Amino acid sequence: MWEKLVKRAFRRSIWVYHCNSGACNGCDIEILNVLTPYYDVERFGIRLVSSPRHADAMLLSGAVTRPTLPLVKKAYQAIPAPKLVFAIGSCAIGGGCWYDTYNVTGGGDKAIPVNYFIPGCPPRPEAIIYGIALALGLVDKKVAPVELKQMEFPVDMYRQTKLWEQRNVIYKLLGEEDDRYNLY
Amino acid sequence: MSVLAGFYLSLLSLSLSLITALIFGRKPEVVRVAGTLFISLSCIFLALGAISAITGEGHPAEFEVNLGIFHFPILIDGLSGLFLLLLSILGLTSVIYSSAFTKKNEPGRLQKYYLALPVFIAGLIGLLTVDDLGLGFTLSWQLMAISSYFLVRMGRPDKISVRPARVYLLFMEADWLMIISSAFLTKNYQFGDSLAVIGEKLAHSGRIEILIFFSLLLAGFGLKAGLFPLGQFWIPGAYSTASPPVSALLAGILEKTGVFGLIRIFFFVAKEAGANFNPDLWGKVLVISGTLTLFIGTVQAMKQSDYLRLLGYSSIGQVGYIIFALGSSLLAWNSGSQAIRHLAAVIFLGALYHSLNHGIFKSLLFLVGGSLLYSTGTRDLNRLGGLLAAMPVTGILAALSSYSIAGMPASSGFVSKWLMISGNFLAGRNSLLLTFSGIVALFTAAFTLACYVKFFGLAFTSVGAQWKIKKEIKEVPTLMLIPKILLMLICLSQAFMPLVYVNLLSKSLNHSEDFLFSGMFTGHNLTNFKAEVLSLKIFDGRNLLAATGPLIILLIIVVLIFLARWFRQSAGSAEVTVPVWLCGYQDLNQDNIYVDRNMFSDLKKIFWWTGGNKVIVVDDEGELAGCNAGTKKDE
Amino acid sequence: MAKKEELRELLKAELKDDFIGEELAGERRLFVDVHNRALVKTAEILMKQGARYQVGVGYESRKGGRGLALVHTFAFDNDALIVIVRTFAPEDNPEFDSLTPIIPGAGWSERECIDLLGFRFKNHPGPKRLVLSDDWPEGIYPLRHDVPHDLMPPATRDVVFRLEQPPPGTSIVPFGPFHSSLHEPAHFSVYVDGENIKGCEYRGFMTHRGIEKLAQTELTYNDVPFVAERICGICGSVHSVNYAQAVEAAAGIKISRRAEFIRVVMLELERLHSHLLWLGVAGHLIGFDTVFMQAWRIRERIMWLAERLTGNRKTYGMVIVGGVRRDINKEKAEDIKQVLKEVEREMLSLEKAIINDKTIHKRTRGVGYLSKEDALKWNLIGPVARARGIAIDARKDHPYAAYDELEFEVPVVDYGDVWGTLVVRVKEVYEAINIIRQCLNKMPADGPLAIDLDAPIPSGRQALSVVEAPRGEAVHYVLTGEENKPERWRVRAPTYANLQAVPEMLMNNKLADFPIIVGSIDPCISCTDRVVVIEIGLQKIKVMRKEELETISRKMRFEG
Amino acid sequence: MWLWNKLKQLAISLRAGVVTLHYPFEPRPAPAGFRGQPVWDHTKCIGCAGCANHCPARTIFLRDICQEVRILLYDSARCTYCGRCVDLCPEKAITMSDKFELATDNRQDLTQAIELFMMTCQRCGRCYDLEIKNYIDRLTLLGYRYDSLEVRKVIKKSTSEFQPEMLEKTATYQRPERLEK
Amino acid sequence: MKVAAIFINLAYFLLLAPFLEGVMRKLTARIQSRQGPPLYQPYLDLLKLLGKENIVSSKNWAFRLAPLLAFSSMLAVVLLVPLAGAENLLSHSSDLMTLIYLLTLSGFSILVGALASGNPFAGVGASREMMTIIMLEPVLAMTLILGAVKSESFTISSALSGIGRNHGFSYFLMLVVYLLALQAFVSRQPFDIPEAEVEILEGPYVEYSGPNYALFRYTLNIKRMFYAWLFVVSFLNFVPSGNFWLKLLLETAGILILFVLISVIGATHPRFRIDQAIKYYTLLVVLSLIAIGLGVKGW
Repeated sequence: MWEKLVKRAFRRSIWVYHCNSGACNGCDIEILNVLTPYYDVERFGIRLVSSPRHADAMLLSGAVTRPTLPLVKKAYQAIPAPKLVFAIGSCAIGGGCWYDTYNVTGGGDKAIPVNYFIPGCPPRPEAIIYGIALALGLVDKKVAPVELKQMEFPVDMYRQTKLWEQRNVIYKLLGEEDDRYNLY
Repeated sequence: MSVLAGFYLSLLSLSLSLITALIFGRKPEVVRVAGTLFISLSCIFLALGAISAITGEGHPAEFEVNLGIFHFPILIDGLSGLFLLLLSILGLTSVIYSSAFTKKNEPGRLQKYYLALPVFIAGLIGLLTVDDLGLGFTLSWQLMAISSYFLVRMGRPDKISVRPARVYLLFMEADWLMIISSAFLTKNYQFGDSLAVIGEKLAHSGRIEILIFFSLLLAGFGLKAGLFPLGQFWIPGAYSTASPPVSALLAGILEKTGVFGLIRIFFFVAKEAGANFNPDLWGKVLVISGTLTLFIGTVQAMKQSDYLRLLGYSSIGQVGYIIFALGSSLLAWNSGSQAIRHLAAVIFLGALYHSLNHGIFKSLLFLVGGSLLYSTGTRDLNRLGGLLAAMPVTGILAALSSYSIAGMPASSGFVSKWLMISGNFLAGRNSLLLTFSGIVALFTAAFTLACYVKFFGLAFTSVGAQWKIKKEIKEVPTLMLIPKILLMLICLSQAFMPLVYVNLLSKSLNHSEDFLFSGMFTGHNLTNFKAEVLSLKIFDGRNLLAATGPLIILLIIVVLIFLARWFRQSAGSAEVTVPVWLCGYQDLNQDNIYVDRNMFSDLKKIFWWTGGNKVIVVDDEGELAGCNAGTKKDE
Repeated sequence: MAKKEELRELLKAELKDDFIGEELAGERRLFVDVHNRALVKTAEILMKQGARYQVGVGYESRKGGRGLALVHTFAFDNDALIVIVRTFAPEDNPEFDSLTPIIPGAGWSERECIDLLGFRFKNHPGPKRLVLSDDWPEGIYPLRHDVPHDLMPPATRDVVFRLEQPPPGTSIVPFGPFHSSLHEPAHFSVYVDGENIKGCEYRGFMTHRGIEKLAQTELTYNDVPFVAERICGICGSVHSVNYAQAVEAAAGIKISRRAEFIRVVMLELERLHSHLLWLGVAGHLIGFDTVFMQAWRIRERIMWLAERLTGNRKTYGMVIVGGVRRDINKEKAEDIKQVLKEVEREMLSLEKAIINDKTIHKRTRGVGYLSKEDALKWNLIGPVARARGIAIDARKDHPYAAYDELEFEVPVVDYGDVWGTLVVRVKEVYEAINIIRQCLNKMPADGPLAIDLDAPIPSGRQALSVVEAPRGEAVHYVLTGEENKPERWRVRAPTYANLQAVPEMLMNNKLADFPIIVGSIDPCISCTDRVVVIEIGLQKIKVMRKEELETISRKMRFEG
Repeated sequence: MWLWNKLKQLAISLRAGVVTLHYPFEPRPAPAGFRGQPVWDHTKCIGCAGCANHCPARTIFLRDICQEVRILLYDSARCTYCGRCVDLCPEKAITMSDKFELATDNRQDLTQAIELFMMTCQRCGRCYDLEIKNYIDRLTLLGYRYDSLEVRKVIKKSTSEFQPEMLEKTATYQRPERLEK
Repeated sequence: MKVAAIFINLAYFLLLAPFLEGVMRKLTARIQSRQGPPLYQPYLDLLKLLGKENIVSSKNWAFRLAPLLAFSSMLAVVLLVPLAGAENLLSHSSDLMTLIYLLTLSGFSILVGALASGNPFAGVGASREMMTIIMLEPVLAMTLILGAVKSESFTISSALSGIGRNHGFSYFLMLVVYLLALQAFVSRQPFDIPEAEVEILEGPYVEYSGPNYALFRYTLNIKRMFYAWLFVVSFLNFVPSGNFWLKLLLETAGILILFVLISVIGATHPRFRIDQAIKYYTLLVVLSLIAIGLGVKGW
């Protein structure tokens, strides 16, 4: 009956569930910080809930360590659809500075599909709000891939395929075919 | 069928059943089938007889039984007809249930069981019909006591059941002594005098004698009914020891014979006693003891982990309601104004109604408990859970009966509590005692709810039994379901057709002679209940509509439920199944589910003084489970 | 100093031939090499002298052919002395005597060595796996040199951890890892009887990120402070300062006084925001969100200040080996003073509003009580110990950086409960403000921010540094290595010591008090877990774990 | 007493008033000296790989595509924004911008790539060699490993492909050994 | 009019209840120096919840039925009450007992749902909720019974108007008791113990998601509004019956004022523990017993 209304309400009332998968506390504190008076994300209808069942979005912080990987998956499963995942901080996005150590699986997207990335170590509360506002459609994205060249060089001769656009040029050129190791 | 024919035919069938059990002791199948058939037959005869007693073809059946030199008076009036009807229904359901439940018994036990059961029922019939405090009473009491002693004794393995059974017998015999001896204090008492005669003689006795007479009888029948603190001694032990169909009879009708006795004494004999009977005093005594009983019994029930014990304690509490209402009605009767006298009648009706209701749903609950025991083999609520999936029918029956006993709106318990409590408040609006005891009664309704939320929620809805109990859990056989469904139907009819039952009750009271409130229940007076002071809408309107008071509430709720259901589905949300969320690390297992002993722990601590704190569940395998629930020194 | 000499003579006399050598690094450290067989005896002697056990470090010595080494450190708080006892074992037989029977607190360090380095311990009561996940294959020891830091054996699906059965009459309420009262992943399996807590089992190491291995293999000396800062997002500066101090001590570098003062300013700013943070979180944990909001509103000024000073709100990135990266000049000093003034004013009014609030007392007084004796037994440190009447503070006991020049008090109360820790923390806020003001006044006007490391740091040197974090004493142990990077770096966070006492504090409290009791130690699980898991046993009920590679209870699920 | 405390608590709130910033609707620039996203000045970069060598997060990679072209790849997603690269750049080609509004729905957006034109060495015909023969040599170029395929062979993401042989020496993966042989 | 009143009742409570939550959240935010969500936020929340997936963690009907029963029994309660003094058609088929028991039924279904979810946190929450019901229901019942005693009638409307009939001791004592209990009736701090989200993750509702949770939230909103309304009509019933709409407006204003009070108290208190709360409730029960006693004596 009011599917359309409901869909529109979703972005105006996002309840978030905070999931720390092995973070250093920095991002967790900043996540709490956005609830505090100066930032107050409740004005966007955002609440921090304590049961994933009530959540619409998961705020993932931390590098997803080996023990927490299945648990993060479980927590994601516990959230009813439609759901968003925000990876907050460098660790949650790509594993941070320990992305490849023996106990870190390297980033939230190894475990669950991530919708929004909010980089920073830790991100400023403003950055988190910006990310949330981005998800709510209040602001526009401000970043784009940067490609700089020192001089115009006939790179085409090295572009045997469209590999460059796929950003895997280095590995592809070296004969690395295995998609498993795709960075992105 | 006339009253007498029903009475004798049922006794005949019972003795037939007894004889078959004696003769065919080696053939368990025969014993069971014949026992079931004959006892059922007897119950049907009894029911027919009882109905005619209630409708009162002519006059109450009053006659003397002559057994050689012994002879004793029998009186089957409307009131006893009512209780006989209850007995016949419960007997029928219980015996059908037993026929399946006893399949696991070994032959020797089975024979004993079917030897004791007809005797027990005969004893109960006797208690409800015999009209003296002498020989006839003794005979039926002893039949009842000894046979039920054996029934209790056989409910569980010997080492567990001997003690509660002996305690039971001890108290029954003591009780008998009290009741028998009471009459001897009356002036000019002759052995074998009928109650009416005793009453008349009381009118000429001294005050002290009357005081002792009524006290002894109150204690006697109170002990039988489970009055605090007397009931606590034997009821929980006996009810949880006897096999559940027997417990259903014990709680459903044996207890009610105590209530029956109290009614006989305080509303019939008392009338004969006339001015010598002080309704104010005895009303207060009944109210206070009833309030204590209902409160303490229910609070104790809340603490139990053994669901049969829980049901046992809860019976004490429910009988407390009845006794409280009887007292309240006496007080209201005594208070003077005509309007309030009407209220007294309403409260009395409520008490009777609650006796019927309680008989039905408590038996049902015991049968449900028996089904649980039958399927799972444990009586520990801590180890049960999630049975709704395995035993759907029993689950629904348990839900409905729990709902009824908790007195939720649109249930039979609600109707009777409504009558009792609102009558009490209206009648007692100038009396502190009545108001406060009414509040306690309301307060206790929440405790009752707590008990049964616990019982139903933890046994049926929660999770657990699958790993807790090794064996496969299945729904019980059909023969065990039919009697439960039958009881449920009666229970539902009590909820939704209160006027039918109110008419039945008033009819039965109209056909009881020498009733204190006689004349209040004639058709003319019934309509008088619409007096302005009453807002009990059960009696509002005419004919069918009047009976639909609870139906309207039900209708409102059902309509609103559909509204809510539409609301839930209105945005087309899908339903998915995901395992329980336990913060990620653990999955649900036998250690981290929330079990019974954890429920209401702080409340248990607050109410430690009500007793019944030692919660130990002894399963038949001799397994000892459970813990101490919140004694003060717990920490 | 007399103590140091005394101890050295005592050890020499008692150990005789087993006393291999000594190293007198600085005034406040005594390195003693003892023979493997004399380890227990040495420990006994030191404990008799009144030592407090700090940490055990194992390492694989790459150079010198000494094979595997085990280091135990003992602190003498009254004499500002730390004795470091080193023992060695050959590579093919890494067996040591266990200290756990005489010092229970050593058990975890030793088991950490078992896991990460493949040591064996004689007489260890429970030499079981501790750090690594259950599915980690046997025989791969991450901290050994031949294992790359990025080795990740596959996860086996069927292996799960077997938690203890609850004691009879209780059932488990699982707290964590994702629970709103724990902002970090750690699992508490709390045994409850009704609402009463009858014990708990802790299952941690979910935040273990292998930082030490990373620092030893991939990063150079001066990259490590930035990683060290990320051991913990709240007390990051503590770890980077601590690390830098350890390396500087090992290398024999003396940094400029000005840099030391700047470090102190940053440390105290961190303490300030950490305590305010805790106050807010404590309010949140007892359901008093207004306290949370107001405390964090006050704290926010400090965060902004930190951002202006360092370029980041939390991970200051101020510290490098040899000094600091950014200056605090006059302008910034004025800025700091201004902010401190405001914070002090706001803090005073907040304190007045809550310190006498009966409703807060109701939830905190007598909750999580631990007597002074128990606190000593459990070796508590930081505000948790100071709330129980134990005056212990690394800033006073083992002065570092510029603390020797600063005057401050160490608030000590003896409530022994959650309320005590609250009071201590509130008082420390003012002390921290006081210290920063002193720093700004006493700071030398000039001096290099960082000194250049012109020569490589010599390898094989060892040093230990302690820093008083907001939560207590943090210990860093560094063994310098070649290729411009440490060979072994060991961190012991304060929560490590305090967390052991949590089951004791929880005993017989209400379930509703669980968050605030766990919160009262201000657990920094990410610090603690950087390499270690803590196992907590109940005091009365023995809690052991069975790591059995089989499908077990956690997998069982009721599908009805 | 109780009321007095409550009033004091209310007074704190009231004195502070509503302090919420209107951030996404009003800009809120970072203070001077903020360590935001590092930005490479491609005109200054000489491709020395100093930043890559010392990045604590190892998120800057350099790779030769051919003799003349070297590519610098920077992944802002994993960056810790410590500013270590800025400290170390000999040409001051890197600056920490004050950009912090980096949130995105696509990780691609966070990358920077610079094609560096390298002069050919007169002697060897190549510029500084970034191709390294094996793992041990690479260890000497510290922190410089993300682009090495051999090493990445052993970065396992808890996959099931792990075999104990991986720990053994293979043709593609040589076990690290003592440096001094 | 009598039929229309049913729908007015329904609409009044259904539409206004979420708004009051919005007021509460806004005020709480103000006390916490925050801007807070817009006043219409709870409507959005409910709408959003309706569109979410409905997660069912245990496959029994009790789990599914519980939110429906809670919601419908709460609605039944508000259907029966005489809003702005106007009795509707259904008021006649009920009395105080029905009202009290229907309120209990709403709590009861929350409990059943909680237990059916099988979650230990829900179990803890259910246990606490039941204890709260047991201790608090008598206070509510006694408030109503005081009215019944004074007005000598058991119908809802006369009992409600009866409380303020003569402003004796019993009236004032009961007013104080009700105000003291109000915070617990509406389960806000310091008495949001059953839902304590920090410890037991919203307690009984931990397993409910999407529309089911929306129903529970709605129930809670209506319940809060009902208790506030009850206070306004029973204790602040100064306005003589007159214009229906005027009276409705006044009642609404009263409810709003009460919600301001609730928000302020809620924002300046920590959550109590259940054992502390029970002691407090016991005091309330005793006080209200005294009030009833005074009422019976005609004071």
